[in-house]
Amino acid sequence: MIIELLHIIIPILIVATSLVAVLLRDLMASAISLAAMSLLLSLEFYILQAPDVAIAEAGVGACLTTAILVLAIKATARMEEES
Amino acid sequence: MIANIPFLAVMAMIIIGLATVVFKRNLIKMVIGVSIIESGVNLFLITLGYREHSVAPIYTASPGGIMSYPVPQALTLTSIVIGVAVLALMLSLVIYIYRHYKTLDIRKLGGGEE
Amino acid sequence: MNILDILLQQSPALIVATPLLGAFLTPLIGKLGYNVRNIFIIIILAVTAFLVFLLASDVFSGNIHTYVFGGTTSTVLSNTVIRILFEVDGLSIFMAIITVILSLAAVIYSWAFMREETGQDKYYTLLLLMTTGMFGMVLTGDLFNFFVFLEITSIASCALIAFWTHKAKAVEAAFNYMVISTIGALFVLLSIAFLYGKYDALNIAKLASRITPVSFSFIDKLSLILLLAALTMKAGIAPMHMWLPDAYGRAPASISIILVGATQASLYGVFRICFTLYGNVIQIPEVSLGWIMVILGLITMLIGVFMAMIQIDFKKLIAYGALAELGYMFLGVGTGLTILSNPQLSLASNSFALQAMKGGIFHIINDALDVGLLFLVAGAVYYATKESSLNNLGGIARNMKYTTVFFLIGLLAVSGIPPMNGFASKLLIYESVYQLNPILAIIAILASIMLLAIMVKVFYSAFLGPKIDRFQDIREAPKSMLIAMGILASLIIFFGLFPDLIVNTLVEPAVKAITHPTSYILWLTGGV
Amino acid sequence: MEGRMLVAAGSLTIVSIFLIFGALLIHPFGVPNAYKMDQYIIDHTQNESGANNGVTAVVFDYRGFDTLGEATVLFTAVAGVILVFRRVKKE
Amino acid sequence: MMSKIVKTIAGISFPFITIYGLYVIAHGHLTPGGGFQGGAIVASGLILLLVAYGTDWIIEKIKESHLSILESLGALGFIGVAFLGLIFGGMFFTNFIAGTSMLFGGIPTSTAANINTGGTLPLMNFAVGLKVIAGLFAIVLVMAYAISKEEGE
Repeated sequence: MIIELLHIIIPILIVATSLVAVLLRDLMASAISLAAMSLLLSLEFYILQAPDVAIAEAGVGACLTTAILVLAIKATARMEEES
Repeated sequence: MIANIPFLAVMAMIIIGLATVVFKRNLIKMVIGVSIIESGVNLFLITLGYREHSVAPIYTASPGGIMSYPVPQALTLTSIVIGVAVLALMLSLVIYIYRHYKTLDIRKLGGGEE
Repeated sequence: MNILDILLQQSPALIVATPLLGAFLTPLIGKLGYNVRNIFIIIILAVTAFLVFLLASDVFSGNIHTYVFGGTTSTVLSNTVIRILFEVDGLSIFMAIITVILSLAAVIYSWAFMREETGQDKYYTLLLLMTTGMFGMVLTGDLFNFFVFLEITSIASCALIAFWTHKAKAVEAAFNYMVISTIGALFVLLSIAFLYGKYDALNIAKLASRITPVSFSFIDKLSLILLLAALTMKAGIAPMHMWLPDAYGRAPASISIILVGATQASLYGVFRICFTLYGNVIQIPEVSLGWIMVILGLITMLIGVFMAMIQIDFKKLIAYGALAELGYMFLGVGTGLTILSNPQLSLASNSFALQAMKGGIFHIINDALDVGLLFLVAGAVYYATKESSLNNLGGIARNMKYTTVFFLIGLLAVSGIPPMNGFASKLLIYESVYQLNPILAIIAILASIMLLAIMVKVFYSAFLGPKIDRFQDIREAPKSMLIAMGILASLIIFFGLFPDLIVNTLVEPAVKAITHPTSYILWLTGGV
Repeated sequence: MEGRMLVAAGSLTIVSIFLIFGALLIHPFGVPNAYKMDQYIIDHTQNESGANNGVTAVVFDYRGFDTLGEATVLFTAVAGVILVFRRVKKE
Repeated sequence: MMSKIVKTIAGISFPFITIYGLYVIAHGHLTPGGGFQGGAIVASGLILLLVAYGTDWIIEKIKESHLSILESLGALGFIGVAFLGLIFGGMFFTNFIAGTSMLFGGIPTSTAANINTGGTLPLMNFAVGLKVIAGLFAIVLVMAYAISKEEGE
């Protein structure tokens, strides 16, 4: 029962964090939000019985992707221009 | 049982990512959108291989019982690494575009010297 | 069993593995010096070419060559396919031959063209990787494997388009191409996931045998739309063609020519999916996309021709010409598909369907040669004059005699004037399209004539005309570039003089491969 | 510009509707169709590849060629990034 | 450049991260993990060092060209094992060690962990692990170095 509840809650959280990552104006904040999404995704992979993929997603998605994104934001502009 | 909510979440992620790529004008936001689509597709593959009340397909100290399917997991591993490769190259191009035009706004590109 | 038999048996794996090994070795060999590395790369590609022609000799005798990776046990069961396998038929080997010709020409051309540049080790590594990706795409029999090689090709080509990073436009074109191709590849992956979820297979032949009119449902339709949208996007067909002229025009000339091959590999994907993966259900109305292909082809052709008229950049003009040529291929194959998928027409006009297919497929190799030659000429002109705008060029024919002759050959070939190869394939397309609808054929002929006019204008303004002082003492392009152009030009003339020979040996098996999907699907009973 | 945005929004809506229908019409969550390929691998992994981890067996044995491709993608990306960030001689 | 606390903690935790990553690589055929996952973990540890100690300190220790060569070697090892499969097993990527008396040749039958199993899988895991460590770290290092140079100018 608890697992089924998790199968409902975590996907909704993932969608919510990805939406936050898209909507925030501050790019650094959206990079962090993307990292949070990756972490939740890795949790979801774990409860979907895919520990291999969970490790890979945690290592690659939450750490490396964020590092590269932060580097790129440091080298460019931090705030998104007003439209 | 729980009415395909994970599948719908996957599609929501893909749609959010696509909308970002189409409507957002910031280059790094576009890259983030691509990354979200990528995550959505990965989640879709894993969700396809999940069986109710299964255990991971690893025999070491496994309690027995049905196992979730290994092929989608292997495909997802491949896809994750491809995703980070694409992201790295895209962001290096973004950095170069910024050096040339001093802006990340896609509407302001296209001017400048040949 | 002699060595040739073993090589033939292993050739599908070796064709992909040899350039890959070369790519992995290039950073190490590069330490030994400029000439050593370039000779090494040419040797690698020559070995690959030998293997391709070895495999071709087997496939053209009527076999479908399959290769199972890691297959000692459980390679093929009666109801499922476990391992990855390569399945090489006429169309695959046809595309592989194009790839090998283009990459050899590009590498020979680069010898002099890239001499002054930095980062050459990485350049050659990526060039070999791109070739590997194209070989993998055309030879593989596994859908996910196709996706992986698609990604290799697109990542390598993006990095190479941005080779001249000091040019803002080049980086921008590379980024646009990257976004388009990544989203396209993700759509391909999504539809692979849908097909896997429904049919429990990743092998193209196995999937094709399970997609039947009985099982056809919304999921199949969705996958088909996603796959075709993604691959036509990557091939640069009409609604999503915007990236193509930029990418072709901004890349170094030796990369533009391989990009032509990469686009055609995507086009191969479109054909493989329409004719083989959905081969059993080709007559269901949702699948018979022939008319859509015809219309998209026409639009692509017209956009290419009209946009080429207003270009002032030499390479961008040729890029739009290449777009127009893509339209011809789509037109030819689309006509064939329209006729084949219509049960009423099928028997009566089957010969026209075959003729249209032949024209479309033959045009693939002709386009690769013609447009490739023109890109190389444009690169040579840029190399000699450091000038790419047509407004500033003029009177260079006196100093660059060979280049001028090569441009003339390419000009005649691309606009379909006899006795060049473009004429042979375009004639086949015109004749068969005329049977479908005369207006279409007239539009196609007019587009060709306009292309001729544009190219002749370029010839006059850039090559002939009064001598400009700036170009008083420019020199002819270096030998290696002339050799590369010479190879393509002689192939163009050869194909133009003996079109029947080429159609019978090269094109006929490819057409047979896509019009008889059952032989591809039923490899199980045909023996492995 | 407005017209282009309208076209983009329209096509995005169509794609969204298609994708959502796809998610609803595929098999129910957690109850996949009979998967012969995966069942075969689960049954035979230990004997054929000698590995206790089914995913690693698929990654390196059954679909090893994909993994070679994946390693190549990473190699390509590294080469690409180094190529992009190299020193360029300006003319 | 970070404060002394960050440097110290990064210095202490780096060996643990590396050992965990190497463990994940070595036990790829037994427990969750493998070359990619372990490689990503070790690369993360290296990035931690890069963040804590600054790019200039790292670039003195490791050059990007060295990483490039290491990556090539990893890739060559991987494709080399595949070629050995062709020579000894008849087909590209054949698992020619599984079921023989060579190292890693054992066949597991129970759910107990036995490191001496897996055939070519552990070898490929090592090769891919080397490749992924070098490759992922090279990407970040090159980007960080290029950016710091740009700021310095």
